[in-house]
Amino acid sequence: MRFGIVTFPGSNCDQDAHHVVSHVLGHEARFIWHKETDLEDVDCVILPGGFSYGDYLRCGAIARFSPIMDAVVRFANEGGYVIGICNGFQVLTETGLLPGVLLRNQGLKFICEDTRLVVANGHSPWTVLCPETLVAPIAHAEGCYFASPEVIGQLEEQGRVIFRYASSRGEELAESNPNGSINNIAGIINEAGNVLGMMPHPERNSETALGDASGAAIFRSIIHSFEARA
Amino acid sequence: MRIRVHVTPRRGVLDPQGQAVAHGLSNLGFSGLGEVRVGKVVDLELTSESDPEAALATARKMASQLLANEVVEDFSVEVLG
Amino acid sequence: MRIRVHVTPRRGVLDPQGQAVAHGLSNLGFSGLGEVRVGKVVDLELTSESDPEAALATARKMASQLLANEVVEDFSVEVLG
Amino acid sequence: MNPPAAFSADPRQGDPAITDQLIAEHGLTPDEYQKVLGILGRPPTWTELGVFSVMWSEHCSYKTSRRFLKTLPTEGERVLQGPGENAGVVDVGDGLGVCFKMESHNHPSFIEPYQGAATGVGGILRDVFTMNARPIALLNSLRFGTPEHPRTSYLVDGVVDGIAGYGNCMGIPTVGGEIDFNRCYNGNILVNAMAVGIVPADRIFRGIAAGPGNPVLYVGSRTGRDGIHGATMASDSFEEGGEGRRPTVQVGDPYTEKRLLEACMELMQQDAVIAIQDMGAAGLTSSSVEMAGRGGTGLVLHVDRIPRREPGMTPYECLLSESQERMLIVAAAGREHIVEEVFTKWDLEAVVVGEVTDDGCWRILEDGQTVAAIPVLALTDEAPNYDRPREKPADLKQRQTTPELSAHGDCAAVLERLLGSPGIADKRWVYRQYDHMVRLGTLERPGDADAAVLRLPGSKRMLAVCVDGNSVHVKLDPFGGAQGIIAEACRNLACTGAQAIGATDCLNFGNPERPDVMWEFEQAVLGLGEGLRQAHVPIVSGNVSFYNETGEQSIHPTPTIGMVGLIEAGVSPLGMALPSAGSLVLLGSPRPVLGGSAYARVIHDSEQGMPPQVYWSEELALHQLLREAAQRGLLLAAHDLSEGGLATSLAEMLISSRGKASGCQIQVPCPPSAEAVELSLFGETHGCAWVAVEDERRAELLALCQEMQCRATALGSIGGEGLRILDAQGSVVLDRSAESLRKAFEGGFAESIGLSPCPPRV
Ligand SMILES: Nc1ncnc2c1ncn2[C@@H]1O[C@H](COP(=O)(O)OP(=O)(O)O)[C@@H](O)[C@H]1O
Ligand SMILES: [Mg+2]
Repeated sequence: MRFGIVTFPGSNCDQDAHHVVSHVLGHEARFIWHKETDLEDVDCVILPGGFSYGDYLRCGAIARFSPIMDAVVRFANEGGYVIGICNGFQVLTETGLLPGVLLRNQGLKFICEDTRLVVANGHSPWTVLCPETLVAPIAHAEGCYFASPEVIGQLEEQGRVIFRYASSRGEELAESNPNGSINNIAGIINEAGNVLGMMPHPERNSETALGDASGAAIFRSIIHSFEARA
Repeated sequence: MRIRVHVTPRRGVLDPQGQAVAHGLSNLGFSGLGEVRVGKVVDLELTSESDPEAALATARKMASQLLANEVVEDFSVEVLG
Repeated sequence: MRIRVHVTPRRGVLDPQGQAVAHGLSNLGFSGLGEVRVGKVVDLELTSESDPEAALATARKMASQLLANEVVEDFSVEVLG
Repeated sequence: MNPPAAFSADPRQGDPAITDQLIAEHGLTPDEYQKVLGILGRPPTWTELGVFSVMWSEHCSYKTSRRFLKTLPTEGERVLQGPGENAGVVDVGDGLGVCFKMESHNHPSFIEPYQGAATGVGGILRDVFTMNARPIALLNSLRFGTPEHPRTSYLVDGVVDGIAGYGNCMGIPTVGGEIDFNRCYNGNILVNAMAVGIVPADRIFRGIAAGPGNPVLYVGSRTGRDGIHGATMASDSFEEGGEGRRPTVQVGDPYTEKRLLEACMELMQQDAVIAIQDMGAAGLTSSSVEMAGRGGTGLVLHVDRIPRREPGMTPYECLLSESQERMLIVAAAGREHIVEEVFTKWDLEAVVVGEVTDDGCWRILEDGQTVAAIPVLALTDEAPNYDRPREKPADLKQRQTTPELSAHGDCAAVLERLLGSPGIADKRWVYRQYDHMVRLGTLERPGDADAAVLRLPGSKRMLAVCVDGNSVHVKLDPFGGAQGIIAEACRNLACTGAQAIGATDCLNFGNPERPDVMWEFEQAVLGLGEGLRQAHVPIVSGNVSFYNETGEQSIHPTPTIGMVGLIEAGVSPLGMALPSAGSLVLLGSPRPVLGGSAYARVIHDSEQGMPPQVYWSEELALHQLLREAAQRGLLLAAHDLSEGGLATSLAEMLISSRGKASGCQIQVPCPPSAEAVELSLFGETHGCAWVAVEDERRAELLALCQEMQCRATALGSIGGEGLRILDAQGSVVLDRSAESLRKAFEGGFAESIGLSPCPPRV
């Protein structure tokens, strides 16, 4: 499987994502400069974490207008796999590929810490190989997921909430919600299921050397789904 | 022509920053404080527009395309002179 | 009484946010754009003040003590009605 | 050098007249001004006066400290680049060097904590990546006034936010640091930031302007009026109306710096750069002067070509501006287009603004007219060099008098107060705001070990890094206390399994014109040198910050040290968390004292007496043992004894096990008097560490200790409920649940400073 990792000016988890899909998981990967306009040679696009355009104005708001984003929208609409991690999730909501917005964390501070996720829908292409709960390192100041009640209702009904912040036993408690997201939402997919946005960084816990490797299950799932589809 | 764009959180949308400011002000001893909302103000110099109406129209376009996210924010525009 | 406080980067102080917004707008195809400056707007409800002058004085105090950092920011206050 | 008369310059229209008052405002003494006249053979222009003022400021010229810094050991087999460049470099094998430096941003951070701290981080990062080192970690050392001082919570909040704001956006993990509080910092906080990078050993870039005719390029952000006279301000004390100096604050733009970093790294892959240096203090002036100075060349700059943010800026302002995120590059003639291409890709400006010359003159032209022409050497090597008077402080005897401290009587209560005091308490409130995981290299995270441990990209070895300082110990005994900092830094590295290989320093002191401050400075530098020589660790970079005082109040002498260590491939780095079972062994010979201890300060409000001394052969034997045992996989956890003593260290190990260990019990061989018990539990000592070992391997460990001549005493075991400590007779002197200790430790920081607490860990 070939991954393409988009580098916006200010992206800073692009190298990390590349390292995991290529060196840890052994797949092909290339960086895609934000001024490129062509995605023909990739099977999955990763919009990495970081501070595209400094996160000035609103996170992801300026990156959305990078030349590559038209291609990403087309790619997604044609069913291509797209994952937005952290800043990448923010870019996806700004672009409209995913609904809602990511607001300032309720506590207003940037938070870098391991959280826990419960997999709320294990049938998506991104979660088929995931265990019930995952360790989930977060690192963001704007990760509070918000959408109108109608949108939230739709997401819940259609099983599009994929990950929720939870306790280590998988309980979705208010205390285990680090940023104030509605319904403890940490990650959602689009209707077709090929686009995932999530605030936690699965690339940060994909190797046992770093303490935990449960995040790799998300990448393994999409590789599995891709190979099954082919 | 200078245009000012206000971008403010919509009613009903969480505004933790506003809450924090309210909290901070009451810690400082200010009382009788109702709601506090924090938004953004963007001052733009539009060098090629001289007609106020046209300038406002351009600013509105800028606001709806980039400056505000209308899922959670409202905006308004005015001429600064 | 509702008061609006504007907090804007001081003249001469670097405004990286304004620069990024200007860059973003020109990427979007807007031309003829001069300087862009981004600041904050804080809307306050002062429930105990009914005299506009007193309310503005209170707001000014709030601004200089908490809302603005006068080392790098200027502020102005106005009555919103 | 050419005769001075060869260099003439014309005043600009509108320049102020050079009066005695103007000279004084520029911080030049009458003697220094006479020296300027002698060098130029004519009065300086206003522009030149400004240039002399910043280049001869304490901050840029090291005119007071130079003779003492020379006494520090700077050589070693591994040293690839010692002091004198933008940052130092030490060989770590596999064709790689580790490049690092620490720097202060104290005054700006007191005026505007967010921007001051942020631009401090930005500046130290540029020092590292300008050498072609990819930054992999940031650390910091912070000092604030008392927790209850009305400005402390605002300053802590702003400084931490600023460090986070810059480092997080750059995508460089902030992996460690230290913070302490003392009333001596009420009016003058300290913000020291350290950056660590990795550079190919054969591609270290330096700031040596060579090759007359080579073009000089300005790259990065535009120049504004920010921070004019920052360097002289850093060399000035805070007077009571110091707030009037406010407009000098610079604003950082980490997004631009991130692009500058990537552009520089990309450019240095190619053969286009002869020399490169960041514009730090005194901006364009010091970067161009220093590059020419190192190259033994001259330089001409066309100031009208400098990209500016504001109209109407004078050459004086352009040359002295401290706008951030800018660099100066000497390119190989004919290859400047490569520089331009790379910077354009990253949406940054690159403009040819001058060239290298061979006449030893630093010449500034504005629209073809010479507005400054100064011999380069006059600004570098020939800057003033002072031997300031030094005198033992009159109250030193009194400082060192052993305090009469009566026993508190309740050891558990003492322990909880120590654990909850903000200098010792859990710093999670701080480091959870720092992205400490980005780059996937952090093997030991903040709070988990005595030093942060990082993967070394391109190698199987690992890097351990820490920063240390103890200004109370130094205040009480500058020579011994400074040695203690070196011992502690090396020991913190050894506790993770690392061998110290290089150090950087940041020397924060009061007014050097005071003989007692100068005496403390000299003693402390000599102490650092002694410690570094004993430990065989070279200093490869550093920074001096004088004039840290408000009114009459000088800060404690506060040297801080950043140290880098190497862990061999295959070794599992050690953390401090207790495992679920095993034995507890105390390594080393404790010699606890209460002078300057956290116990004396927190419980008795006393800052008096002799602090612990370092016994180097024992100290080094301990470090060697820790490394050897780590290599053999003998140890499950290690944590040194430092602030708060033996009981505090053990409690920290228990708390950081987060429930894995339910408790632990030790018996301390001390007589049953309350005084003796509190001394041995909370007294501070060098040369000791707690380690945890599997019961079955305890004998093996003890045998190794004997062989390596490191004293070891098996004092207890892991298990049971909470922390229990018995005295020599077997009576319980302390018994507290792990939960209760944890609460004190985890809540203490935010609570004592009045910050909103962070929610419990999940
Ligand atoms: N300013 C800071 N920035 C980042 N990490 C910090 C900071 N202060 C403390 N820490 C981290 O918290 C932990 C405990 O620090 P400290 O109490 O100084 O430890 P010790 O006394 O063992 O040196 C260390 O891992 C340290 O790196
Ligand atoms: Mg320690």
